Amino acid sequence: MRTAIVERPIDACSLLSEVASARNGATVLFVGTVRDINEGSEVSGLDYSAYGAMAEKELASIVAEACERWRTRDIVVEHRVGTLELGESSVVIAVAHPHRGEAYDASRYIIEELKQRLPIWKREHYVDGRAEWVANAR
Amino acid sequence: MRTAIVERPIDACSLLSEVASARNGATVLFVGTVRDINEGSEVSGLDYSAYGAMAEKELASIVAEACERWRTRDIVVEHRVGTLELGESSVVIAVAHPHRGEAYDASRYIIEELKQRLPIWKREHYVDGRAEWVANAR
Amino acid sequence: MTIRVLLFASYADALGPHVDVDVPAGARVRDVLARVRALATGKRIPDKPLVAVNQVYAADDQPVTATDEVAIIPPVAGG
Amino acid sequence: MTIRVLLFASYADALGPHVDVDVPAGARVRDVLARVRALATGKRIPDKPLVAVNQVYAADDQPVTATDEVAIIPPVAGG
Repeated sequence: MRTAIVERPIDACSLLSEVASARNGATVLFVGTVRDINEGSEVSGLDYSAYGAMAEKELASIVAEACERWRTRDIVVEHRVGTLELGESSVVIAVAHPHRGEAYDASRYIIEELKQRLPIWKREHYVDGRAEWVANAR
Repeated sequence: MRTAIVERPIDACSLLSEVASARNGATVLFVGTVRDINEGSEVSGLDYSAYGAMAEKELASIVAEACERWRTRDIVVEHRVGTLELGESSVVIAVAHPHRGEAYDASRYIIEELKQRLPIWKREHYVDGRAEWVANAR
Repeated sequence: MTIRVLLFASYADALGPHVDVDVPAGARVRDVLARVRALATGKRIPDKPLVAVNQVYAADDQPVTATDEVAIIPPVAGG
Repeated sequence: MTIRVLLFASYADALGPHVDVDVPAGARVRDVLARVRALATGKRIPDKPLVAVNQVYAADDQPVTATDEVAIIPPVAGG
């Protein structure tokens, strides 16, 4: 497993190669992307900020939980912080596993936990000039 | 949407780009890979053969069902046939959607249906020299 | 009428890639299957296999005509 | 003892990136929170926010010491 909070674009394909192995019959890659519309407002871009040291620890904990529960080491996750444009990736989760059910479940577990637990905040900038701190649904 | 039965390696990254869009907040990519072990036997490689014309139609139907049910057009699926080596990809499913729950569900629907419905057959070659037609669990 | 029946995978190993069988006009999928299973190597085909007519899965009471493409589908293994 | 409390996002907009508060020896997370909320701009912090001590989420009765890194965590938005 490997996890990182990064301040540069995430290369999803490189994460995909990183978990690939003939041991694993299934790889599930999740890519979270900056959308042009959020709850009806036209988004022009956004900034992610983090409590960096804690975000690194918490992300590593979440992925360690998934590795233990689904008995694999082939999980790599990167979450980006800083200023992102529309269509750029904020998070990429790569999970490889001998069996597909486990790969999907581990991937889903990680994105749901990460959205509840990572100390990362998002300020959305709108086309109309407003900007707002936006929180995930609980 | 786009679907294809192909006789060449599948480029998962290119499918990922093909569904990308700032409309979509989530992309789920599934990659099915030739494993080194199947039910305890050491696999050295395999051949997929297909009832080509029907496989094309059935794959298109499955993906059209998913597009309608989850209201997206951003799904691309390729299934490879011919001789594959260990670690090569037999199927890649790329689904992009405004919301992640739908992206995961559509991806899972497609792989499960495809495993039950596509007229494609697999002959596994084992390290000990045997070869066998292998069917998916029903 | 003569119906050409396409075969694949283990079924093709046993019977070849296709067989031709004669059935009366008005025959249904199950009648075609009965003729295939009556061939010397036909016992390799199970009693109720999946069948496709014109590249679409078909029920065993579906009527067939001489121009239909009939195929017997072994247990599938895609994915 | 003086505890430095880290703040982020909307809380940092209101109070700055950190504030220092004085609490008696043996104070717990909830005592630190009460002092922060007693500051002029402290009402921006909700009654029971998430708190981390040394970069791990902490219950409001967890004791704190002068060397602990305490942070108030606004509603998160990763993913």
